[in-house]
Amino acid sequence: MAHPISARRSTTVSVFALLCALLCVLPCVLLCVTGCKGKTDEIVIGEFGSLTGGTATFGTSTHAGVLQALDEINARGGLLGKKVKVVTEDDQSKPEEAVSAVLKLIKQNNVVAVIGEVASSRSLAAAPQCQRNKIPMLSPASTNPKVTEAGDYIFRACFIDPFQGSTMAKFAVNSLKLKRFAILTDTKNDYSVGLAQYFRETAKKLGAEIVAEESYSEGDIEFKAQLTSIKTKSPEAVFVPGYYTECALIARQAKELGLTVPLLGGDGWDSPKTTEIGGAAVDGTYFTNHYSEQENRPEVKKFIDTYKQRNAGKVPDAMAVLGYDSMMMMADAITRAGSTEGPKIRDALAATKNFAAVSGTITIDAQRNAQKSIVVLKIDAGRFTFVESVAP
Amino acid sequence: MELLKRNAVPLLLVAAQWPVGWLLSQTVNSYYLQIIVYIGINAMLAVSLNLINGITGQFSLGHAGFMAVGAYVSAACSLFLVNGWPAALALPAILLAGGLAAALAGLVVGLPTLRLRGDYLAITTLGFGEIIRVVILNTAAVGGARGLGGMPPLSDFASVYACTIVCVLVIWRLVHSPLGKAFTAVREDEIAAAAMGIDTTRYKITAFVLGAFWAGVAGALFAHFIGYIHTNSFTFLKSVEVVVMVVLGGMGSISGAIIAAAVLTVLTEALRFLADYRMIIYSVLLIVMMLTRPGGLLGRHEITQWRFWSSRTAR
Amino acid sequence: MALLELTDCSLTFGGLKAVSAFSFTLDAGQLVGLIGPNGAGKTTVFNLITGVYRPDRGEIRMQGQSIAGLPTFRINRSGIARTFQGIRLFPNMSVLDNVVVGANQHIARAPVAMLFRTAAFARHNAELHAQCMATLTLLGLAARAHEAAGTLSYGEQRRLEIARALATRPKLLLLDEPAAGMNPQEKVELMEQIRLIREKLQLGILIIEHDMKLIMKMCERITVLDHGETIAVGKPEQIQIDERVIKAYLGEPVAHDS
Amino acid sequence: MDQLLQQLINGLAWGAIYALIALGYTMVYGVLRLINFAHGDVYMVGAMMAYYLAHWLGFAVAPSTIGFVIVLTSSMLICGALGALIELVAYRPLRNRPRMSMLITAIGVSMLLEFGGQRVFGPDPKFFPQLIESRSLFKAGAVVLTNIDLLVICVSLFLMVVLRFIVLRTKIGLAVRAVSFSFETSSLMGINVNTVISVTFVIGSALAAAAGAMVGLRNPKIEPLMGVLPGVKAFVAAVLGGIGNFPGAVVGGLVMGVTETLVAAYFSSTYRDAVAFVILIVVLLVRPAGLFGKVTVEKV
Repeated sequence: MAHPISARRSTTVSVFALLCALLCVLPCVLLCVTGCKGKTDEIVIGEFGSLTGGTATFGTSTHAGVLQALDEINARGGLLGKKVKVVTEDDQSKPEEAVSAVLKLIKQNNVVAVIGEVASSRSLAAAPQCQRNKIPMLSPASTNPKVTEAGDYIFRACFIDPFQGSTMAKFAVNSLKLKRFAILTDTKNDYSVGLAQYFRETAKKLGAEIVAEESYSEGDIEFKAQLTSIKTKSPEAVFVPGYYTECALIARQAKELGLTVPLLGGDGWDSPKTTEIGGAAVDGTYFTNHYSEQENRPEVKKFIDTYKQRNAGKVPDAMAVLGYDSMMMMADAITRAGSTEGPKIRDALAATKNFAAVSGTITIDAQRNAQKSIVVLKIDAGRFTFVESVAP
Repeated sequence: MELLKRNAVPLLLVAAQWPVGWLLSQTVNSYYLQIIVYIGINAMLAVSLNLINGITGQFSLGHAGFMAVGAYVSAACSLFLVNGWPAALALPAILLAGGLAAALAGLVVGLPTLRLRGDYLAITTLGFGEIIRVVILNTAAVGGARGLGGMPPLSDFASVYACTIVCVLVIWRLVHSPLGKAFTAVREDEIAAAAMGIDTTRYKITAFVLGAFWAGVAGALFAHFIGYIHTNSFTFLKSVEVVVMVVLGGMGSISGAIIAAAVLTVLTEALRFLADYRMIIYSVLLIVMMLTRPGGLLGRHEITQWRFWSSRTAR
Repeated sequence: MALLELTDCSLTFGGLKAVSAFSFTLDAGQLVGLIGPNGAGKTTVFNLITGVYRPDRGEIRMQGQSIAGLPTFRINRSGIARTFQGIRLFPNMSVLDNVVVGANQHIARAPVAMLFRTAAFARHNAELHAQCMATLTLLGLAARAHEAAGTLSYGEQRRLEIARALATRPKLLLLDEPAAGMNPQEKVELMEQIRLIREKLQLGILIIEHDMKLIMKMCERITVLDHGETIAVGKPEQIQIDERVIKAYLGEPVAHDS
Repeated sequence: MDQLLQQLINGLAWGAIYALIALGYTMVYGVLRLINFAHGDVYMVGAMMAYYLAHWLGFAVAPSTIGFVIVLTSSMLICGALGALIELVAYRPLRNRPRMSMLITAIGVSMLLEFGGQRVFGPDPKFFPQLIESRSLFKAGAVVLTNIDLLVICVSLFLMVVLRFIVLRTKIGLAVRAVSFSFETSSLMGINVNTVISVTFVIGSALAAAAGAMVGLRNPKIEPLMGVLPGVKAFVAAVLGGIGNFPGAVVGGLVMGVTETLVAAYFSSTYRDAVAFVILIVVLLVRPAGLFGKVTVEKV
C-alpha cells in the first residue's frame, strides 16, 4: 500500500490516467450503442419537449398534436416524395437537458429541423445550438420575445407576451368597461410574468387601476391566502395569466371565498380541464385564445374531430393545437423550400404568409414571430363562446 | 523551479486539456463533447460535495444552491462587468467571481448551521437552496423567471477539464495531507477529534466553504457553457442528484465520486432511447445499484489503493 | 505550581449530583489513580476536565490558567490529552493516520506548500512520519501502522488511543480504564509501557482503572470517588485499608445497590 | 379582523394536511432514522387511488358522504400496503448498512413513484370528483367556513387521536415507542422489530393517503408531482416540531400551514416558500432539535 502520509505523486498520476482512459472509452461505447444514421429515403424532423418532469402535461399535449400532424402529412404522401419521421426527445422540463436533447437530435439523428419547446426557458437554452448548426427551430408555444432573438433560424408559432397581455387589457377596459384590476401571477413561470407585465402596462396607460398584485407558484393548489387578500381590495376583475393546471383551481377557490368578479386569462386557460376542474366557478371568465370552436373554419373542426378520435375522446388544449400547427408549418416550409437543407427551410419558414393553421391565419414577421389574430372567449355554462376577434 | 518540477505532471495534465480539447472538437461531434463536458462539471460537483458529505461527514442537501450562486454571479459578471474582456482574462475572472461568491454563501450558511447535526443540517441546507432560488426568481436584474441568457461561451472542454483536474487535485492533496486528515477524523468521531485538539467547527466550515467554492466554479462553467441559465436547473433535485453521485461512488472516495458522476451522466444519456420510460428505468437502476453495493461502488477506498484491486473483500 | 488543579467542582444532571465539590491537584510527573465503584462519577470528572461538560460550579486550572468552560479542543491545546472508556478511535483510518491526527497541532500550517507538495513539505512529512512511528513503537503498534484502526484487537485499540493522545504532546494524560478488556499478559505489558512513557516524557498521568492490582502497583496517590463525592485520598497502602472505601466497594450489610 | 380570521381558517385546514403528512415522516424517522423521501409521493398515490376508486366504485357519478368514507379508508389501506412494500423491498435489505444508502434508495423510490406516476396516471392534472358538495357552513361578515375545511380539520383531528391511542394505549404502540428508543434493546427484549417497522410504515403511509384524499376533495386537482412540494414542506414541519416527536409533527404542520398562509396574505406571496425555510432555520438556531425535540447528548 502506498505510504499514507508521504506525498502520493505516483498514485495521483495513476488516478488521472485511469480516469482519462475511462472518460475516453465511455463516449465511444455510447457512440456504438446510440449512433444511428438517418436513412436517405425519409425526412427526419426532431421534436424536443417535456414528456416528464414538472411541465410534462404541456409536453405530452404538444407531442400528441405533432404526431397527429405527422400522420396526416404521411397519409398525403409525405414531403418531397419522402416519408417523414419525427424523433422525439424528452428534456425532463430542465434547460440543460433541452440542450442535450437538441444536440442529440442534430448530431445523432441528423434532423433537418427542430420543433420545440413549450417553455421559453428551454427554448432559450436550446436555440443557440440550432442557430450554430443552421437547423431551423420552430417553437410551438414559447411566448417570451427573447426566444426568436437568439438568431435567424429560430421561429415561433404562437403569440408573444406583449400582444396577449395588452389585448386583454384593452378588452377589459374598453369593452367590459372595468377600471379596477387585481393580478395574480405565477412567479415561476415566465409566460405568466410576461403577460402580467404587459397587462399592467397597458391597463395603466388606459387609465385603469391595479389594486392588488399577488403571486403563486407553478404546482400550487392552495390560493386562498392570496385570494382573500385580493377580495379585501374589491377589484372589478382579476387577471390570472397562467395555465389551466392552476387557473381552474384558482377560480374554484375564489368562488368559495365569495370573490365573484370575472376572471381574465390568456391562452393558458384553453383546455377541457379548465371547465372540468373549475366547474361552474369558471363561468364568466374571459380569456384570449388562438381560435374559437364556433368559428366554423374547416381546419378547426377537422382538427378537433381527429384529435378526439386519436386520443380517446379528449378535447385538445392550446398546446396540442400549437404542436399540430408547428408541424404543419414546418411541413409547408419544407415543401416550399423543395429541399431539406437548413438554410433553405429557414428561408421558406421566414416567408410563411397567410398560412391557414388551426390557430388562425399565420404570417411570419421580420422578427420571426407568428402574426395572427387573437380571439377573446368567454366561458359560458361550461362552453367557450366567441366574444370578439382582434387583428394583430 | 523546484515547484514546477515537483508539479510537472499535474501542470502538464492541465495544459494538455487545450490540445486534447482541440482534438476532440475536431473528431467528436458536439453531442458527445457536450456529454463529456457535463461529466466534467458533474465530477467537480460530486468531488466538492464529497469533501463536505463524504470526507467531513456533514450532510449538505444544498449543493445546487451554491452552484446557482456561482452560475448567476459569474453570469452577471460576464454580462455587466468583464464584458468585452479577452477570454483569457474574462474566464479566470468569472470563475473566481462565481467561486468566491459561492464560498461566501457557504460561509454565511455554514457559520450558524454547522452546529446542527445530520438531518437537521440537511434540511437547513436544503432550505437555503430553495431560498436562493426564490430570491433569484424574484430578482428582475438577473432575469427572474425568464432566466438569464447572452453569456459568451467562455467555457469549453479544456476549461472545464482543467478546472476539474485542479479541483480534484486540490481536494485530494488537502485530505491526504497530514493536516487534512483531520477532515476525516471529524467524520469518524467528532468528540474524539475535538479531544485531540482539532477545532472541529473550523474544519467543518473550511470543508463547507471549499466545497461551495468549487460548486460555484462548476456553476460558472455550466452557465458559460450553456449560455443560458434558469432556476429550474438548480432545484433541490439537482442537489439530490449530486448526493446520489457521492453515495453511489462511495462516501469519502474521491475517485468513486468521479466515477459515479461519469456513470450517472452517461447513464441518463444512454437511456434516452427509452423516452418517457427513461427516468423510471433510471430510478429502478439506482435502487438496484444501491441494494447490490450498499457501500457505494468503491466504498471508502480510492481506486488507487491496491486493496481494491487485489481483494474483493473491499466494499 | 500544580499542573492540574480542580477546586470545588460540581455538576448535576437534572436532579442527580454527578460530581459534587470535587477538589483535586496533580503535579507534573505524578501518576495518580482515580477509582470508585461504577457510577461514582470518575468519567464525569474526565469529561469536566476535558470540557465535554462544563462545571456548574468550581474552577479548573491547568498550569494556573483557568480552563473551565473552554471548548474541548482548546483544553487539549493547553496540554491535556485523554483516552476514552468506550473506545473512540477513527475506525476507518489507518493506525498511523490516527496518530497523525493526534499530532495535528504540531503540523506546520502551510497551505501553499501542501498544495504544491514542496520539498519542505515532504521533509516535514518525513519527520512527522518518523515521530508518529516512534510513538507507535513505544506502544508496540508499529507493525500494524497501515491497518485500519477498526480491525485491531481490543487491547491494541486501547493502546492506540494512548498513542494518539501522546501524539498531541500533552503535559497531562488522562487514561480512562486503559486495561479494560485486556488479558493478564497484556496488562503487564501495558503497565510497562505506561511506566516507560512516564519516564521518557515526564508526563503527569491521571488514570481511572478497575483493576486494583494494577492501580496499587503503579500509582503514587489515589483518589476514591463514590456518588460524586471524594471519600478518600492517599497512598495505595492507606486506601487499601480505608474503611469508607471498603464500604463503598463491598457495601454495608444492607447495601444500596449501585 | 375578518380577513385575519379567514386566513387563520385557511391556514389551519392547510396545516392539518401538512400535519398528517409530517406524522408519517416523524414515525419513520423515529424507528429508522431515515428521511423517507418517498413519503410525499405516497401521499400522491393516496390521492390517485382515491380518484380511481371513486370512479370504479361509481361514487364519482353518485356522490355521497358514505362514498367518501369508503374511498378514503380503502385508499388508506392500499397506501398502507404500498408503504409496507416499499419498506420491505427498498429499505429492509439496507437496514444494517450506512444510513446514506437507505437515503438513496428512498430517493430512488420517490423518483420511481413520480416518473412511474406520470407514465401510469398520465402527467395531466385530474379533476378529483366532488364526493361531498362544497358549501359554506356559515358566513360571518367576510368570513366563510366551508364544510370541506371543517371536514379536513375534523378528520385530521380524528386520525391524530386514533394514532395517539394506538401509540400510547396498545401493545404495538408500545413496541413502536420501544423501537424508536433503541433498536437493539427492543429486539433483545423480544420485540419483532421487522413487524414494528412494517406497522410504522403502514400507519404513516395510511395517514399520508388520508391527506391525499382530503386534498383531492378540498383542492380538486391531482397530478403525479403533487407530492413533491408538500412532501418537502411536511418534512420541514416535522423537523420544526422536533423530528421523532408526534405532537411536534402536528404542531409543526399547523405552524407551517398558518405561517405560509399569513405570509402569503400579509407579507408577500412571492416569498412564501422561502419564508417557510427562513422560519425553520431561525427555529433551529434557537432550538437545535426543533420545538419539542430533546437535544440528545452523546455519552462520552
